[in-house]
This record gives sequence, C-alpha cells and structure tokens, in this order.
Amino acid sequence: MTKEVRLVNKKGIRTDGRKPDELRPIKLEVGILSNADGSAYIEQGKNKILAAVYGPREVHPRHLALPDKALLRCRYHMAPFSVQERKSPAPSRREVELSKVIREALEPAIFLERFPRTSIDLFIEVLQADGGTRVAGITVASLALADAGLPMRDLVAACAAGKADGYIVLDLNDIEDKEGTADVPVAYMPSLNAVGLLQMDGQLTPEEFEQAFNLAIEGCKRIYELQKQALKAKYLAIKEAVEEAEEK
Amino acid sequence: MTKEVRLVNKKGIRTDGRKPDELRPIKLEVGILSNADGSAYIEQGKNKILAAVYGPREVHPRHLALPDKALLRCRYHMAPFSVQERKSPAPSRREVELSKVIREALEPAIFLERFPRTSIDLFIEVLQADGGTRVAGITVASLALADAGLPMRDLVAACAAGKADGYIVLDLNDIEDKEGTADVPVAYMPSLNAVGLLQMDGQLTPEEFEQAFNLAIEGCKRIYELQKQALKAKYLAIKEAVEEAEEK
Amino acid sequence: MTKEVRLVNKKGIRTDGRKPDELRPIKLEVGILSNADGSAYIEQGKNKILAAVYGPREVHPRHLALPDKALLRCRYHMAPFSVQERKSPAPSRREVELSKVIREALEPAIFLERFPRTSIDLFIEVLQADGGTRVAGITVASLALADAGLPMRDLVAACAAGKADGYIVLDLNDIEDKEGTADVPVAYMPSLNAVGLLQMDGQLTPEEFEQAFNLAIEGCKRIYELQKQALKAKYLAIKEAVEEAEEK
Amino acid sequence: MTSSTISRIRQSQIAQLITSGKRLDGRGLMDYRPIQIETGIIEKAEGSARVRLGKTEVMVGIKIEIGEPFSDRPDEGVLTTNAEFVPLASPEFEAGPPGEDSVELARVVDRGIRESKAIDLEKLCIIPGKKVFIVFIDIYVLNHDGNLIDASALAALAALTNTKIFKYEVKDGEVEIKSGFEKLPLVNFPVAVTLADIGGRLVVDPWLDEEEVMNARLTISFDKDGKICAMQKGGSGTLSPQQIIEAVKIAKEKSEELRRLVVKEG
Amino acid sequence: MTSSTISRIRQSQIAQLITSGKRLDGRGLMDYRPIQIETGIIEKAEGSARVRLGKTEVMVGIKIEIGEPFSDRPDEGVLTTNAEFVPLASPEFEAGPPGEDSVELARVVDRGIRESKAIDLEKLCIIPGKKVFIVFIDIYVLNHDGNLIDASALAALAALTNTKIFKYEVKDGEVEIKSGFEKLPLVNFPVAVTLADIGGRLVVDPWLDEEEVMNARLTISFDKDGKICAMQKGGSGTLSPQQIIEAVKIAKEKSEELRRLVVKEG
Amino acid sequence: MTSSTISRIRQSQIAQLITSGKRLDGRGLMDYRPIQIETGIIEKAEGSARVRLGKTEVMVGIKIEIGEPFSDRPDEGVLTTNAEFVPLASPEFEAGPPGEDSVELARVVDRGIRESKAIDLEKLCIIPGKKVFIVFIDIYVLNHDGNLIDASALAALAALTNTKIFKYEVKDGEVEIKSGFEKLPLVNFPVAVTLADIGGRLVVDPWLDEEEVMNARLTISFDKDGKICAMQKGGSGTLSPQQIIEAVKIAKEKSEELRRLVVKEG
Repeated sequence: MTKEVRLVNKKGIRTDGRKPDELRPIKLEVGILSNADGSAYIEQGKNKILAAVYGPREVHPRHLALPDKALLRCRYHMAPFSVQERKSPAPSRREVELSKVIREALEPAIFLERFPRTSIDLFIEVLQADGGTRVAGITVASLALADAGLPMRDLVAACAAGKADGYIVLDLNDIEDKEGTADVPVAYMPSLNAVGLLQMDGQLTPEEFEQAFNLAIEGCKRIYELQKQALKAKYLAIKEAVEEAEEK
Repeated sequence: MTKEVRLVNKKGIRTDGRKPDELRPIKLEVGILSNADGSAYIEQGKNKILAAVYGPREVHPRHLALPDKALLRCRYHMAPFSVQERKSPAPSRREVELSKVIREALEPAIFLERFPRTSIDLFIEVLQADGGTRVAGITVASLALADAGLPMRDLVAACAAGKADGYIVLDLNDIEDKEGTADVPVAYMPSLNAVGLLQMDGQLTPEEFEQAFNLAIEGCKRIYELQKQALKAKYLAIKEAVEEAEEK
Repeated sequence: MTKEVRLVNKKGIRTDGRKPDELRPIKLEVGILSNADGSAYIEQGKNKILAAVYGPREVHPRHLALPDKALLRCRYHMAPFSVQERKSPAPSRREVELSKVIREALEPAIFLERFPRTSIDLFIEVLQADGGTRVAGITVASLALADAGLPMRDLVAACAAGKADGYIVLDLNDIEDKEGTADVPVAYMPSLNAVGLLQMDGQLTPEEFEQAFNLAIEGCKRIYELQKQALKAKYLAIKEAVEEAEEK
Repeated sequence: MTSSTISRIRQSQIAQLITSGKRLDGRGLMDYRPIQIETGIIEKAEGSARVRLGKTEVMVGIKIEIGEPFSDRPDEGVLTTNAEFVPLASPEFEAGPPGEDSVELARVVDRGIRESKAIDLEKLCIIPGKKVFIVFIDIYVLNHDGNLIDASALAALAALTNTKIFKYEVKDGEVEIKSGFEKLPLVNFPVAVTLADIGGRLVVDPWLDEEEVMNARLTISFDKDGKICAMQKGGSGTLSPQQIIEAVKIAKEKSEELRRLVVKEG
Repeated sequence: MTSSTISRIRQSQIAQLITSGKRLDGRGLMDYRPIQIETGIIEKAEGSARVRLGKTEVMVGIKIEIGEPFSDRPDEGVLTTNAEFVPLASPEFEAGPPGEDSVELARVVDRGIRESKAIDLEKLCIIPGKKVFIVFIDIYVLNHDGNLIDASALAALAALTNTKIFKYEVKDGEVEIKSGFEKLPLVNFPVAVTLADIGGRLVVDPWLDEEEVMNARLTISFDKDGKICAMQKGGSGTLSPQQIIEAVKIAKEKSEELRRLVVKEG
Repeated sequence: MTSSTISRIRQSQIAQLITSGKRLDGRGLMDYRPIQIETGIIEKAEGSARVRLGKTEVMVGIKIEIGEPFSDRPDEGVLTTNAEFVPLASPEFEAGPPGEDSVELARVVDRGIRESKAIDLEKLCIIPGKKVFIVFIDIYVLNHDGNLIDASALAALAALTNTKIFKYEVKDGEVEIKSGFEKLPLVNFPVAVTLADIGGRLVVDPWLDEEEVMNARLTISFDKDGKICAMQKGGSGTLSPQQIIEAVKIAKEKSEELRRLVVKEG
C-alpha cells in the first residue's frame, strides 16, 4: 500500500471494468482428468485452478484411519509458475493454513460417516493465481467431490467480498486483494444456510463487515447456480454419449 | 577469547560478586504444569528452565518399544528468545548432543525395567540461557521425573566447575563459560556415588581437572539438598491442601 | 567448454598418455570390509570407489517387502572430499538419478526371485571421483554382489566411451568428461549380450553413437575379464588360507 | 487434537449444560477464564510476556535483529511470527516442524498485528532497501488447555508493549550499535476474541474440553478503534450468518475488556 | 509405479498382441497417441505450454528471474529444470519432495535442452560474474497415462518457443527493468522419443499399461540437425545392442515428426 | 547400536573374562588393537588419512574453501567437523541425516581439535571480517567395529598433519589463487583415548562387542603438553569418581603412545 493505486474510479467502475457487486467471468468444467475419481476446473478472472479427488480409498499410513468416518485430506498447492515471482514447490506456511481452512469448509458438506476407515484425498492445484484462489479453490473442489460421486449435504460455493477505495466490492481480483482495504473470503452452503469458511484481513468497522459479508453470501449464491449448471452440463453430456452409444 | 576479560578480581571475587566456590542463587519449583505427568522449573542465575515428563505411556511409533524396559527419550531444546541472537527453533547439533548426554545421565537413576514396552518422554525447555543450561536442565529434569511419581534410585544433581583467570571456580555463568579456560559439567547421584554425565572442554592439567571435578561434585551435593527441599515443599503443600479439604 | 582444452594431441595421444581405445589402469579388490555381507573396491584412474552389500535381510520398513522377489535398493553416494569443491553429504539430484539407473543396471543380473520378502541393500561410496564414477561403481558393485554369494545370471561390467577432439575414445577421464563432446556410459552382461545401463549426453551423429557404443561394449568385455580375475584371486586366497589352516 | 481424549459422557454433559446456559467449570457463557499477564520476564529478549488463561499458559518472546527488507517494501521493517507447540505443553504435541495447527495460530496472531498496523514498520527502516529491523515474535505454548489464539494474541501484544530496540547510528553505510534503548513504535493494540458454537449456542474462551465438543469456532480481532482487523473460522462444522453477526457484537465488547488488561489507555 | 495396478491377464494380453504387431489401444507399434499442444496458457509465466499425449497431460511453465551465475560459468545464464508429480495426476503419486522418478524425468528433459545448446545461455548474461537470467523450467504432470518423458520434453520445447524475457538496462551496476519483452534466444529444438521393449519387440510412446509390462525403455533425444543429444535407458530389464541401434533409427525419424508439431521450420 | 546383536552368552563371557583381567580377543586390558595409518590417499582433498584400528576403519578428508568468518570472530578461520555413518560400514547404520551418535562423534573430535587450539585459526584469516579459510573435516566411517571416537580423532589428526593450503594473493579486495601450496598451520596434536567400564573394570579401546556389554565409556583428549582438552562420558551407566581419576592417568599415558604414531616429535 506504499503507492497510491486507484481501484474504483469516479463512476464506480473497477480496474477490470466491473461494477462493485459484479462477479468476474467464471468458467467451470467437470470431469476433466482421467485418473482421478472426480475432477473439475475453474477459471475465474485469470485464476486457473484444477481440483481432483481420489477416494474413498485405503488410508496410508494405516494408523490415520478413523473408525467412524472417512478421513478427508486436502492439499491446496500453487504451481511454481502460477505467480509473478516463481514459487518454490515446497509448501509454504500460507499453503499449509489454506489447506486446513479449505478442508474445514468442505468437511461439513460430505457424508463422511458413510465411509469409515477410508480416506478421501482432495488436491487443489492453482495453475495461475489472480486473487481469491482459496474461494475459487473451494468452488471447484466442491464440484470435484460431486464428480467423484460422493454423497453431499449440499454444494459448497465460495466467494470473497471486501473493501476498496471506500467501496464494498464483490470477488476481489489480484490488485484489489493486494491494494484494497479488506478481504472477506466466505464459503457457504445455500440450502443449509451454513458458513464453512470465514476469514478476514484488513480493516472494517462492524457495519462494513456486515455489508461485505452479506455481499459475499450473495456472490456465493450466484456461484452456486453456476456450479449446478456445470454439473448438469456434465451429466447431460454423459447422457448424450450413453444414448449415442446405445443407438449404435 | 579475543578480548581480555577479567573474570576474577584481585580479591578473588567473580563478575557477579561470588567467591570461587559459590553457587549462583537457585530457585526450584515442582509440579507447575497441569498437562504433564511431572514438571519442574529452575532458576539458576539468569537461567530459566522448564522440564516436563510424560509417561510411562504407549510408545509411538510402536516398533521402538523395548521388551524389557521403558524407553527413555529426552529432548533438550532452547527457545528462540532464550539467547542473545535469536535461535532457529530447529534442533541444532549442540541440542542433539546435549539431549543424548542428558538422557544418559538420567537413565541410570530410573527403574526403567518396571515399565517394559512403554516410553517416558522428558522435555527440557530453556526459556533463558545463562551458562550451565545442561547441568541446570538435569537438575530440574530429575525433579520432574520424581514429580511424575517414577521410582528412582536417587535424584540426579548436576553442576559444573571450571577454570577462570587461574582460579578453579564453581557453577560458571555465561561469561565465565565463554571466556574462561575450561568447563567441566558433572551429573552425580550422591547416595550412589555415581557420575552419569561428565564432559570437559578447555585446557586443564590432570591436577587442575581433579580439583575442578571435586569442586563440581561438591556443588552437586549442595544442589541435591535444594532438590530434596523443593520436593518436600511440594508435598507439604499437597498435604496441607488435602488436610484443608478434609477439614471442610 | 568455454576455454579451448586440447584433449587428444596430433599423435592421437590423450592427456593421460592413453591411446583412444585404451582403458585406464584398473585395480580391483574383493571382500575388504568385515561388516558387509559382500564388498569390493575399485581404482580406475584416480577413481576410488567402495561397494558393499547387505542382504538378503529383513526389509525395513516392512511394507516395502515384495511378495515374489527380493527388493534391491541402491545408494550411489559421493564423499564430501571426493571432488574438487566440497560436496554436501545430503544426496544431490544427480546422486538420486544415478542410484536409480545403477539399480536398474544390476537388477537383471541377480536372481531376486529366490529371496522373496527380503531386501538386498547395495551401497556405493565414491571416495575420489575422476570421471566415469557411475560405470566404475557398477563394475565394483557387481563384484560386491558376487562376494555376498548372491546367485547371478552374469557379472555386470560397465564402461563409458565418448568423443573428444573429434576422436571416439574409451573410458573418459575427468577432463574428457567435462570438456569432451559426448559421453556414453554403458553397462553390459557379456554372456547374455544384454545392456542394462545406457545413457548419453553431448552431441553425436547416429554413426558416431554406434562407434562409441561399440567401443564401450568392447571396454566392458575387457573389464569383465578383470572382474573374473579379481574374483578368482579372492577365492584362491581363501582356498590357500583354508588349506594353510588345515595343514596346521 | 482430533482424538477424543475426553469421554463421550463428559462431552454430552458439557454440551447439555451449555444449552441451559451453564458451563462445566462454572463460568457464564460470556466469561473468560481468569487471566494473568506478566511482562519482561526474559531479560535477554527485547520483549517478553507470559499469559495464563485458566490453565492455558503461553509465553511470547520478541527478538530484534538487523536484516534485509523485502524487495517490494524497501523502506519497512519486517515482522515475522512463529508458534511452537513444544511437546511439554500437551500429550498431543510432538517435536518436529510446525504442524497445521501451529502454523494457523502463528498466522492468525500475525494477521491481527499486521492488519491493524500495530507496529509502525516504516520507523524500523535503517537504510532503505538495505537494512531494516526484523521483529521476531515467537509464540511458545507451555501448557495447552484451550483457546491458544486469544492467549497468544494477548501475550504477543503484552510482549510488544514491553519491547525495546537498541539505539544505533549509521556511519558510511554501516550500522553501529550504541548503548541505550528506545521503545518499539507500537501504535495500535489488536486483541483477539474467540467464540465457539457448542450445541447451537455461542460461548467465549472455550477451554480444551469444550474445543473437543464444539461445532466450530470464530476468532475476531479488533483494533483499538473498534475496527475488525482479522477473522478466522476454525473447526469442521459451520456457523449460520446470524451467529456470525452476533459473534461480532460480542467480540467487540470482550476485546475492549481484554485490551484494558494490557494497555492502560485502551 | 512398481505396484501392478493392472491384472496379470491384461498384462499378458498386451504383450501377446504386441508380438503379433498390434496394440491394445489399436495403434501400430510405431504410432504415437494423438498429440495436442497449446501454448501461452499461463499469462503470468514468461512461457507456458500444455501437451496432451493421449490421456497423459503435462504442463510446463517457464519463469525467468535475475540471479547469480555459477562461478565456473560467469558469463552464462542458468538453466534449471524441475518436475513435480502432483498427486492429482495419479493414484500412485504422493505429495512431498521429488522422488527418483520425477528427478529422473527432470534431468532427462534438462539434458536434452542443455546438451543440444537449445538456449543461447551467453545471451542471458547481464553483468558477467554478477547477474544473469535464470530460466526455471517447471514440469507439472497433470494426468499420468504413460510416457511422461516425451510429453514433458515436448511441452518444455513448446513453452520455450513461447518464452519472452523482459527488457532491461544496466545503469551503474544496477539492473533496471524496462517495459517490453524480447524472445528467449532459442537456437535448437531438441525432441525426445521413447521406445519400449515389450516381449522383445520395440514400440514407441508406451502408455501406462504398457509401461507396467515393458522390459525396458530407451529414450533418445535428437536436436534439429539430427544429432543425438541425450539418451536414457530405464526399467529393470535389458536391451540387446541390436535393439539399441534399431531404436536410434526409429527415434530419429519419429523425432522429426514430433518437432514439426512445435517448430514450423523444424 | 542399542539392539543386542551379540548373544547374551557371549556378553557374559566378555564381561567375565575382563573381571579376570583378560579379553576375548586376547588383548590385555590396557592394549589398543593394531593400528594402521595411511595419509594422502585422496589426492583431490587438501588432506586425508585412513586409520584402521583392528577392524574399525575410518577415513578423514579435509577440504579447504574460502568463506566468511563468524561475526564474533572476524579475524579467524572457521573449523567445521562432520561425521557420516555411511551405511556400508555397519548393518546398524542407515542413510539419512546424521543421528545423535554421529553428531556426538563429530562434536567430540571437533572439541579436541578446537580446545587444544590445534589449528592456528588466526593464520587462516585472509581479509578480516570478509574472507577466511574454512576447514572442513569430514569423518567417514567405513567399517564400524567399535571405538569410533579414538579412530576418528587419530584419522583427523593424521589428515591435518598432511593438509596443504593453496597460496593466494589479495588484490583490490579480491582473492587470487596462486600456484603452489603451504602447510596448514597445525600447532597442537590432540589425541583421544577412550576407556570402557565393563563389570567394574576399565579397559582401553573397546571393540564393538565390548561396547554392547559396557556400562559406560569415558573419552579423554590430551594435547601435546599433557593437558586435557576434551572429555566425554557416554553410555547409559555411571562411573565412580575414583574410576574417573584413574581413567585420566591411564589415558594420559596412552595418548602419548598414540600421538607418536602420527607425530614424530610428539
């Protein structure tokens, strides 16, 4: 925040042309890796993120197995070339923390108790980072879990809101994340009205926080619709493929 | 030893006002951490050291368990803020060596054969270091082992002696340790007349060594008395607490 | 290759006096370490390399054991003082790769299927490196395996050829390795006509490669004879020792 | 911390009591355990404090060294926060590199200090782009009985209020240490308040047994002006939006109580 | 990769088919799987490419940074190649430091580029002995279905053709970044071709199931002038000298096909 | 080393013999095993030696490099000692980072050299505060049959007597290597003597089987003037004060014998 950067202009338009409450363009694809049990891909702004799920499968090492439910493990990881300055492939403290909070956001969505003594391993790979990778990572991971056929209480949609140049804005991009006043990432299950991830950094009055939080929830709801579309598109494609095959 | 530092003045008085054969002030407390099975705290000069014992308990990983006795493990560790220049929390080679020799000093004091297939885990945390942390660490660890209710052949008392400015001196402080001629740390079980730790660095003739060694043994004996007092004080306090409770 | 270094002179003689198709002097010794189940030592030029074999023995950790054959493990390692600039003792990526290709060169020579659920651990220590340590390492490791009494399909002989100053040369030394045009290390089992290691770096036309490869095979055959002599010498020595013992 | 070290019976007892507005240790739902703060206990550290929160005990030591600034912040000092779960503090802690819980603890405490701009980092610049002060905040957990975040944040703040920096002079591009000390330029006072949802009700300052029962926790850090500077939801359960808004209100009030324990003119 | 994830029956089926000149997936013995190459997909990287070889999918990102040269090569840039087997690519991959397979992959790809002198490293020198460009080639395996070496070498070459370096000026011994970019000085185009011996017969581009059955593999890298610049035998079996000579001939021809996919005037 | 690799019967046999003044391998209680010392065997190292002590075999290589001094000793060279228990030396050794036994070995050998001021470190200063020689002593255990400390200390001393440093010139603050070598400034000759208490009796130079039976060991290093410069008790038993005083007397005498094997004018 050493240099003055103008994030929202006089007309209320952000650096990438969006209005304060507007999401970035989002592209979702489901089932794109052949080895994983479930997989999905998201582009949100310039974020490009892959998620893959293996499991339920045998736990290694075995002593980690839980008697009454599946062990959910999560690795959020950034490719060395995903950011401006090359990132060492070894996990950073930031990646360790995000792996934990992402796992805690997704865990309540899965019926883990149906798969005791197994592990469900979730891998999120950020191929390009553009602000908001943790929430985009949850959005895409949720689709990968669904693609793996895991029974879920709800899809988890995630989105950040925050404050930049005095405006409460939705879905912060890279520069808004770095130069803005505050960032509030949220993960939400709309049909359960339940928040699984909530973090904040920056400075907000309680009133501003409430505004930003409500806007983030609104963003989650919009993303939730996109998630459902993406799953439908995948299953329509499968259905068509099966029908075509049957016709032959 | 690049600069000339005067460690003992013409009147035979050391930098901290002690005579050559005088111990630093020592404060001992037993049973001060609620989670550990046994714990103790020592202040010796500006040394501030905590010791805690967990066990006898199940060994992890299991293949380390011994069929005929308890496995004693020991970790001597310095807090990053315990020394002038911040110490990395990763164990240094010095800490690895000291953990070994401290374990070997304490092992002969415990009836390990009474707890086969278990582990006894001893943790020594140096919160502030002021010369002689390994011996103060043994002194306090011995109390923590006793506080854990482990059956012991004897308490282990430990003390260093050495040479500074031509004098054989007891219980070297930080500057005497660094700028003195020699340091002889000793751990001793008085009622068994047995030495469990002995190291030396510096330069001493065999005659000087004998003097310093005997002085260190003498120091151990004095510390042994303080250890016994500290244990008594603890158990008196418990007794009083119990009696008070009964009176109510 | 920044400086011009003359590797072969006008008379076709190399920096160490050899002709292009000449091996360096080779000294082989078998059975020189008392703890190992098998061991051997090679000097080839200034290379000085020890190999030792432990096994077949119980596998640690146990889950690595194979149900149908022995697990061959191999560690190629350089002593810190073996090269011009001190090498850190931690394994480098080069050492990791060489450990793998050396293992893959030796694996087909051993009847591993006779020792299911065991491990055979092979350690190669380069005490001094002078070009061609991987092939000399295979040559000496093969003797150590034989010395351990392991049943083998054939001895593995290894040798490099390459190109320097336009000549196809055999058994490159350190400077030829670094300043030459190409290096082709080969491991070969003569009686099976089978190549177990083949690598190449540098630049060679397919015709040059064929020449170099054939020369390397020729080198392997000569080294194979030396290996057999070394084993015979060892067993003659044992025989004599036994006979002497019997005479007494 | 995932292993249930307390019995199922005790767990349901804790939860049931809370639904009727009580806690097993006798506290009210909105009460902190007794808090004891000592500062300046490690003379060799530039700053230090020990906080006892019930049986939870945390020490923080501050070390100041001279080092290089980050290339994108050439005229600012560097703040680095580390947490060690030393194994004497709990049967669950193991020696070794920091696990995810201690990384999270360090980062949440760090975030509160950093985002509230508690330390005036520009005043820690010695030679722009070359030499700055590095402030090491080392959190040392000595006994773990729950709510490490609040105890650590409080100990960090207390240690920072107590931190001194050696005086220096720059001569020909070299830094010369002089005798004497100055106070660390501490300009804000962030405090963390953690609430747990147990059986649908919020409680502040969960102790260890409550942490094993809780559904989720939410930590909210407030700065001296009543602004939120950091938040962190933890635990494998969820919170409702209503609970979150309520938690903010409670935490604001509690943060002022806590801050008064460390800073006189809070 | 040592565990047999496919059944014995399938294994012998694969091998038998090959002895009769056929492959389970319908390819001829000398056919590559379909290849798709995309470049420039990671805008934040100086160069990038994704290669799909059948179901095998590899991404390569190139990052360029300023650093110090090696002391024995003071006027050359530095090339460093790394491969990550990220665990989403295969049930066999695990998180953690690179294992021997990924180290081998990185080193074989690196060798092809280095020995063919593909990058004019002298042009990457900024201030001799002090500052040079470091080229990081990061191979990222996204889906492993066999023959990672050829896919990675191809992706690395495609990413390098696509790599730009920021312009700079040296003023008083300091490097100033200027706006605009130049192309990486790429002067050769190495391509790797891998053959496997299955049941005594050579096939190109083995897929994962074939890799489990194969006796050994041989990778041969050719530069644009038809010279061999790297070779690597892999696998726990052996090859005959005759097979090796034959493999060189096949690989030369195949390398030209592959190179044409990336470089127009191959 | 804790696992009993020799049978109980053999153990009691060893101990019983010693109480009657004999040893299983025929030595007297105060006899070392046969010692063989070779120096200069690694031409690429600045110094080297191999010591055979019975079947125990240790190699030491000395490397000299130019580096930075410690900030609190700006005008002294740096000494650094490392020990590798390479797995070919014993079925008990494992590859990986140094364990506590090899750390102890390195540190005890280092202490003898350092405390006797064997190397005149001030002569290894090139440019005060900037550049000094770093002396790497690498202990490489090749066959472990007991008493590694004495064998390693002897090999280190022999290697140091044999060490040469390249000549150099300082021009404009830069170090230029010149042709030719000088001897390392070695001014003292520390030697370590290890005694073991077995069944209450002291023996020198315990071999591996005796180490498994021994109660405790005591290593005493003497410098050339008969001063003690390092001591280290090892093992999980204890020694009596009387034994320690006796051990010092024995070790002094033995140290002179050992020193004569390396240094002529010991």
